[in-house]
Amino acid sequence: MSIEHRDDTGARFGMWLFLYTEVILFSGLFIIYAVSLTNYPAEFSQASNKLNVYFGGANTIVLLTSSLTIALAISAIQMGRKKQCLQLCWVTIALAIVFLINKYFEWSAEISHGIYPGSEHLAEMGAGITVFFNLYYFTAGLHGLHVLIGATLIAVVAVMTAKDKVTSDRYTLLENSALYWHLVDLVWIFLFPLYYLIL
Amino acid sequence: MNALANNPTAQAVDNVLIYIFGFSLILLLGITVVTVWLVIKYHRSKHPEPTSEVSHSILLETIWTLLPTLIVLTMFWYGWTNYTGLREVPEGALEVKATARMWSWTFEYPDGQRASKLYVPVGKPIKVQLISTDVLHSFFAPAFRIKRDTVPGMETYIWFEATEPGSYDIFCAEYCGVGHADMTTSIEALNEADFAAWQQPKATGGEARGLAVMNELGCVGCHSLDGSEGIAPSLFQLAGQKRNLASGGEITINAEYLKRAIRDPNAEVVAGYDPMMPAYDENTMNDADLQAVVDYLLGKVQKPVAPKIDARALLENNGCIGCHSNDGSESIAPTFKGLGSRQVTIIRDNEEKTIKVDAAYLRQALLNPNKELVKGFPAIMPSADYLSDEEIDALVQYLLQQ
Amino acid sequence: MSEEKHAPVPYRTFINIWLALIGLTVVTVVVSRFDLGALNIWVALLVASVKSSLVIFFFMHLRQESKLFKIGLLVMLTILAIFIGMTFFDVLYR
Amino acid sequence: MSQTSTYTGFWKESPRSGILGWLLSTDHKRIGIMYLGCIVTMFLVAVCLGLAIRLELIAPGPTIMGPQTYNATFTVHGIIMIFLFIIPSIPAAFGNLIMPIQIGARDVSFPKLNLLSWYFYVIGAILALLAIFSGGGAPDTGWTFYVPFSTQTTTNVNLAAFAAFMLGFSSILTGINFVTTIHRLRAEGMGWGRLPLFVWTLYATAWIQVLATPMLGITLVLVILERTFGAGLFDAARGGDPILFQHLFWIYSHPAVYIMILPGMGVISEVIPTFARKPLFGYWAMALSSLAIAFAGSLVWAHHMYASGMSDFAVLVFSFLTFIVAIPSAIKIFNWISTLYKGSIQLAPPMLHSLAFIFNFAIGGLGGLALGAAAADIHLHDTTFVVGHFHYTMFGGTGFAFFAALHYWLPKFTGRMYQHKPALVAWALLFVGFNITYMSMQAVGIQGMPRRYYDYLPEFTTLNQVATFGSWILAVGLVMMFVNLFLGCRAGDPVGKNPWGAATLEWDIPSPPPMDNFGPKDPVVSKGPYDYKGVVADEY
Repeated sequence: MSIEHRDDTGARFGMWLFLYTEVILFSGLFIIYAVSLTNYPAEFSQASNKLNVYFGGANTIVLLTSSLTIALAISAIQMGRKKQCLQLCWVTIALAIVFLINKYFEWSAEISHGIYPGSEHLAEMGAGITVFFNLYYFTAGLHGLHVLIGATLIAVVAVMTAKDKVTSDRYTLLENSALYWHLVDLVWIFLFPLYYLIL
Repeated sequence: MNALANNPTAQAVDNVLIYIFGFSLILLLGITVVTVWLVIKYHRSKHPEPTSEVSHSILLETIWTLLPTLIVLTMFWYGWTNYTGLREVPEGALEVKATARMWSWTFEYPDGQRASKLYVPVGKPIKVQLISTDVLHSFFAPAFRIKRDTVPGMETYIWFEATEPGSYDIFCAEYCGVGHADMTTSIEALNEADFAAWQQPKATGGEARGLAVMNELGCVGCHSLDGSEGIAPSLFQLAGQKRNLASGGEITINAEYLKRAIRDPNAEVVAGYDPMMPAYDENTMNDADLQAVVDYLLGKVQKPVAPKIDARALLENNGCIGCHSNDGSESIAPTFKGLGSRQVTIIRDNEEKTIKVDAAYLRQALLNPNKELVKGFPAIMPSADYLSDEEIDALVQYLLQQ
Repeated sequence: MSEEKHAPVPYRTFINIWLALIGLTVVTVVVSRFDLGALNIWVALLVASVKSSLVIFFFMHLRQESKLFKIGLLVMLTILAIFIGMTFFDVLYR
Repeated sequence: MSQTSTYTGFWKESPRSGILGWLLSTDHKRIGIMYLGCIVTMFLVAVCLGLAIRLELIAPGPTIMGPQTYNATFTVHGIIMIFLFIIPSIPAAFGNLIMPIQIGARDVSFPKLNLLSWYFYVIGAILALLAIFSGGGAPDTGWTFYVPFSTQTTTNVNLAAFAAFMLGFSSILTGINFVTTIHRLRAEGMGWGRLPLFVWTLYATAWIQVLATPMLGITLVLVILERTFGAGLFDAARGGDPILFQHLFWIYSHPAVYIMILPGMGVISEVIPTFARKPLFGYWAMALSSLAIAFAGSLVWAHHMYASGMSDFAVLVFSFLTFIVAIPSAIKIFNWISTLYKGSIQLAPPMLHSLAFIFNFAIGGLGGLALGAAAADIHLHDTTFVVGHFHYTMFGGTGFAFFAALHYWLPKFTGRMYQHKPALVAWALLFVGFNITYMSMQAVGIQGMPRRYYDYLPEFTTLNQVATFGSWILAVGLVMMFVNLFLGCRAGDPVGKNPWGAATLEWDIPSPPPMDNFGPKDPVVSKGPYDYKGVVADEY
């Protein structure tokens, strides 16, 4: 028996544990959000109106779809359809890139309006609005970082699939990257209404 | 920790402390005695093989779960109810606003009077509203067992009542940087009459105003007035001095520099010091006060007054030298030699206390000499209250330079 | 130590879930256009919770995992609720 | 000078030889030994800083350093002791060394992740040390990083906070590894009812590491962002809330004290039955109270904040919950003591350290009651009483448990026994020195001396001097203990499999253990961890 023996369930469980830590990491920002919303309800809805629902909505659809494609990719590899699995992985990555480009344009527009952490324009709008936008930038920024990491992970696994290191018999790596990707989606599912839809 | 009998806040806390420490002591003794006894009795030398294989006992374990639960719940309840007493301010309390900044306290009274010590009348509840201008501090008066953080952007409060006159320490209990340990002042509990007298508006000349402002705002907590260097440059004889700046270059100290150094202190920091002084804006120190401080520091006010009075002659003419020597020898009274840089142990409210000799202490020692005597000397000095204010000031200045 | 192999989930199931998620997104946007006062935020959170449950149970295969995974998730959510909820013992009563 | 054999177990058997055989090893024992080396080093560094603090406080006014240096010293002392010593001490070092063997596994679930976690630890340690000497000078915020001071000071807070972030990451990876390992890799017959208590406490600890540590991560990242971008999330002037920082900080840092103490309790639960030759009293109560402590520990964070300006209602709730947490700890103490009853007690060095643990931890715990009661805490909060109290639990508790673990398990891992007489003397010095130091600190705190004070009023002088004096005894004890252990590891008498006559799995295999722990055949467990029937101690 080799010292590193195989335990797929254990590996998945470890990944779930890691996802818990990610959730708690984001929850720190959500606690600040909840507290600030309690303190500045009016300012939050005012600030939320300045965000573009179309950008946010489009990104929600993009992420949900990418979640679908990566879930399908697992089914594909389980059924031994390597080519289909690879295609689905690449689509997922493409969607991740679309998400980031979208985000880039959204942020550029906001920054050109003088809305960014530490800006004077923001400071003039008052405490509640400043907090909203600071939180928005940090939460969405941290989320964007996770999109980047997730897409990279999937790309690495896709390459390994292409090289037959991930197969219909041994696909835990793909499962775990997919789990990570779903977490990215989960965070956005909460982020979207909390920042774009508060009225 | 002065023992304050029948003080409402101190009593509330002490009762809980005694209750909990009492139980704790009994429990600790019990645990220790039983352990030591078991270790001796069942030591392997006497008891080579274990004689019991009992691995658990539901009854015992239930007992020692429930019993501590009950005990600690009484502790919780007692602690909580007495805590509410610390939070509910009695009717008719005198409200004082305390402003904490790095690293001094200012107390502001309803009539607008400000002081760096918290003067309060005995027998009247005091509500202190706590404000911070920079970071977290904490108002801690051990004698009254009260403590509350001052939080920027938030108003907190504590209340207490001094049941007997005296001077009680105030510490800053929340770490706030390099001057944290120096951020001490005191509650001065005065009799009603004394407090009323203290509340009378005092006539203040230009010099006194500058000095008073600096005392109120706690400048002297970091900047000495006598040339000794601390965490900040001394303010002793500044006029015309040259200083190297941390950013390079050299400046000559003049009114303009001093004003900049107060309004925006960290722009031009003297070499060798950290940029950590808080800025004093128009709200904390108005332009008139700023001018008074600068005038005082540059000696503009002091000079025309000082030469008029010959302090040394005053000392000789009033018989001071009879008991206080000039040369360091001590008989029935402390010597004047080295007075300005001396630490003395005095008896304050029947307690020994070591203080540094400063203007405030000397002034009191002249006007009310037997109130806070230096330890080891008899209470025989007559008051010098027949001297004019100017003469007292001159004496104090002179003595500080000895 | 048991190895649990998942049976592949049919594509059909995933696509249905995806449709439901898109539908719920539309719902949450539409609802947010009505002013329900403080209720808005709770409706938004409710919809988001339903969406995330769908993702967790189907996309993330939690449905097929053993009890251990489900208990683990429950523990995490409990702790999360404690962290967020108990902060409000201070914030709401300050 | 081993005459009997040249057997060296995992020290020499390795696919790679030399230093790379260590630095690239994924073997849990080698990683454990590397952790142990780093942790002991960091501990000694922080001890020196602690001695410097005590020396500065030997008299009022400046003695050996300026106020800024003093502030940096206690900050760095705290950061090193907490993040680099106590948190990883027992879980990362002894957890890695012992836990897999105790459950009959050959390694942890994710050996590579385990090595990665050690590297994160090392990077964190290097960054923390770098923070002292670079940038605007050593951080001076205290280990708590309280805002707004931490966002305003010009010292090197960013680097120190980032170091703590890395160390948190390291701790999380260890936690994930341990939870998975304990669930998935138990040997045949190793049911939950046969897990040694040490494993139970590590399991509870690992869950806290996983679920609480990220909160520290995000909080420290926010401090860094606040300093770099002026985010203002904790700045009242920009709509933030400084007290919220304290909530987030203590949401992690209170559970973290259970990360620190629980594994220590686990060690004590191993040592006491072994040296009383009697099953641990109330196995299930002990196991479940570990989980209860872990859970309840996440309910009480705001008891650090009674005087912070937090709402009175929160004081009520958190004070109540705090007293509830006291109960599982009390149960543990009673169960340890009952284990002694009618046992056959041998006062070997590990046992003495364990008994000292019970005494010190009892004082720490009882002091905690005074701090948990709202009214009493108002006076004691932020005084040196608190400093004394947490040293009673963290040093008197976890520290002594760590010493017990060293004396208990080092012979297993080096195959050699240290001298017992010097170990006893060192123990006595440590115990006496410890109590003198921290009891005086508690006393002066009750008198009202605030903590983190560079200078103090003359009335506090005597007790401070006594505390400083105690710290010297403590230092002598530490030197003696470490020298004795070091010499023992190098050249002590060889020991057999089971020098103490203990019944857990690690004592069934050779000392030091071979690379694959159990040889070719997987172990099958057929008895409980404290079943001493037929277990004989080897002569040494």
